[in-house]
Amino acid sequence: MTDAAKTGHESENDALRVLEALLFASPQPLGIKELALEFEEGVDVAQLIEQLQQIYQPRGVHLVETGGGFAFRTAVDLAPMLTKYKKVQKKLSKVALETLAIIAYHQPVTRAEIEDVRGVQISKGTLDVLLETGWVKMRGRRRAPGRPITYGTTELFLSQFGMARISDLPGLGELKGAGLLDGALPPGFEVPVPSDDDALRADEEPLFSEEELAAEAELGAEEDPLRYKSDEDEI
Amino acid sequence: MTDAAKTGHESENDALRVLEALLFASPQPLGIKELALEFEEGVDVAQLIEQLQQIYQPRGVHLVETGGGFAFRTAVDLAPMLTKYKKVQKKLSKVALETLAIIAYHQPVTRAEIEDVRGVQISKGTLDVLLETGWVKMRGRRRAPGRPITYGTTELFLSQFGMARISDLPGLGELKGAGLLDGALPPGFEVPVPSDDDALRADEEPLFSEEELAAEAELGAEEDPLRYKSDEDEI
Amino acid sequence: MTNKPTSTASDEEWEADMPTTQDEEVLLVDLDGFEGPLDLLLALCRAKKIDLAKLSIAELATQYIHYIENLKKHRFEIAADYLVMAAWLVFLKSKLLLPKAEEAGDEPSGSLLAAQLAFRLKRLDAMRQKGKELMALPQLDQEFFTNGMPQGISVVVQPTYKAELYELLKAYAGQRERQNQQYGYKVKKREVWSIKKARDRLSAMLGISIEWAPINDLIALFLQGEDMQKTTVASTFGATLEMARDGLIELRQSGHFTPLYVKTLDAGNDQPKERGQKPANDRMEGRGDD
Repeated sequence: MTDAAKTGHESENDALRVLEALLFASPQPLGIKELALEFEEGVDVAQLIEQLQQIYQPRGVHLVETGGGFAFRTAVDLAPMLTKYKKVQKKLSKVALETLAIIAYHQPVTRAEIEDVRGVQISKGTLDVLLETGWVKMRGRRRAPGRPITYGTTELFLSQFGMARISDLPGLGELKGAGLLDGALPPGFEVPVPSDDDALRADEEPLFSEEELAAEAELGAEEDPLRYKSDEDEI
Repeated sequence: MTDAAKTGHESENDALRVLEALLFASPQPLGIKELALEFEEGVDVAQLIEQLQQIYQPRGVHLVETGGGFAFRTAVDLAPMLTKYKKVQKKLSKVALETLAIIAYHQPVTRAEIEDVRGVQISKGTLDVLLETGWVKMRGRRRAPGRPITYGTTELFLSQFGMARISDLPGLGELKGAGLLDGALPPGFEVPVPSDDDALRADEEPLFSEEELAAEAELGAEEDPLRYKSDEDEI
Repeated sequence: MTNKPTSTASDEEWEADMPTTQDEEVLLVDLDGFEGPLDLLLALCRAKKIDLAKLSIAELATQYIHYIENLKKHRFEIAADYLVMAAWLVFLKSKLLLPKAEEAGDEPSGSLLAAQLAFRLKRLDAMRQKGKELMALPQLDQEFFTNGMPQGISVVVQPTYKAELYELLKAYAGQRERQNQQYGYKVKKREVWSIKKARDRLSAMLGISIEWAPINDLIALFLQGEDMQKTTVASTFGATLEMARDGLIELRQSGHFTPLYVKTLDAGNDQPKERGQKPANDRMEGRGDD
């Protein structure tokens, strides 16, 4: 440790306490950027998080990276002792599960592409069920004839399955190596990697075009949630 | 420490981890009796809780007894750090704007006097909003029956509207020149020359008499809405 | 079954494994549950323990065709896409048997088609596997838990207000004008000079004795504004008539529309106010006498 670090010991401990309290109090995972807003400039939040993770590592509660940020979670090995907190979970059908996996590993992916993987059509209900779980969202549209909607996973998906990011999907590297994530054939050319990055890809466009948004705005501002928000600001 | 305690060290740590996770995940505070159900007989839950409290004592999260049980809570001293201030830009309503203008030109002015100029009553909410903007303040009280509060503008008002001093507010001629006032005004129509001098005028007295201040100090400052408002200004 | 693909070993396995009636029934019962031909192909692989990693499409095609033919034998209704797949597999098998040279130039080779099918089977199988693996992961609110009582980070909304000086001035001018119009209406009523008022004013002036002075000069002071002028002149004229009748003044006019001259008759020592009031009373009485 440098001298500077030593003299900064107390304030560092204060910062750790604040970080701990913030993460503890927040109902959602907090990202580093979000957290950094709470500290003075120059405070290395990432480093503080690492410290906190180490402090909690042997404890019954862990600080994990999940779903777009960091959050405290009970240690997985204690699951048998915590069964009374289990929430009833709606079981996904075989089809829904398969579709979820396809979306997770192939995102951004259109319905036609999902159907290509499955070799059959999927019913609208299947996607609805997945959208309802909050694990899947409509991302945008593919720049292709018909402008089909592209689907991807959400931050809720990550936090549900305890993943920090989509690259934590089990066996992802293996699938990639086997060329199984490539939609085009023959295998072994370019291997795309699934991405739930909110930024649309080159072959994607926003869900609604500007004209569509304008048309909606004309339909009545009250019915448009986005428009409503900006109105609110002016009150 | 006894030998038994030493050999039981590992299991004690396990018990602590379980206790920690149970308390963390619980949707309500857990009492000792309730907690004891989760452990084998003979486990001294009260003692475990005490240990856990000590572990957390220097941290940003504390284990506190609350609502008939124990629960983790953020450290009280960190409360200010856990409050986020979100700035929302709002536009003043027409009524508020008009009232503000009257206060600016006619200050120090009482509510009844504002209503007299406007020809309509104003709601308390309007004055509250203006006080919230920080552009208007309570100056004192009029030496008149009922001792009504007099309102005036603040320095923030000047900087908001880009004036060096309140006398920069345009007078009758300038308002006419800008086309804001009709030329056909009755004789005797005047626009007052405003003054926001902090010194109370001859017909004003302080907001609180000395007896009132003394009485309030006894009651406790937190319950006083006027006092609260001035606190807000300081945030 | 005469066209034997390359992997004879597995084929023998298949022959040896040739579905007993029992196996057949299991698959038959399951047909409704299959999600299309790919699903059926995968199920066949699994049932026949065919390794997807070393998949021989020719071998699988044989089994699929055999299976579908078996179904047809039992006169089951078979969905069209299963039949399409069967037909395609027959085509694929024949392509695979053709020597490379004989393949038409533009068409994809049999081996490429086979690789495509193998890829799709492997991919579907992998996705199924991953779906299961996903669900096997520890999950939130199942195996790990979040803070049961998150205190939340309280958000204090701090409104910042916006207003422009111009808006402020416009608001001020606007309401002053509005309010003034209201007053203006009331004031107009008051702006009428009553005859009594005119008479009071006149009496006050006549406190000093006047020798034939033009009335217009006397009231010039009060002639402000056009509106006032009319009412003042009218009421003053009325008042002079009254006062003349009461014998307080004398009036003289040389012709139509020429100035009206006034002369005091009784320049007494009474205070103007009293004079003003007293004659008024007299007037009332006088009227009563009329």
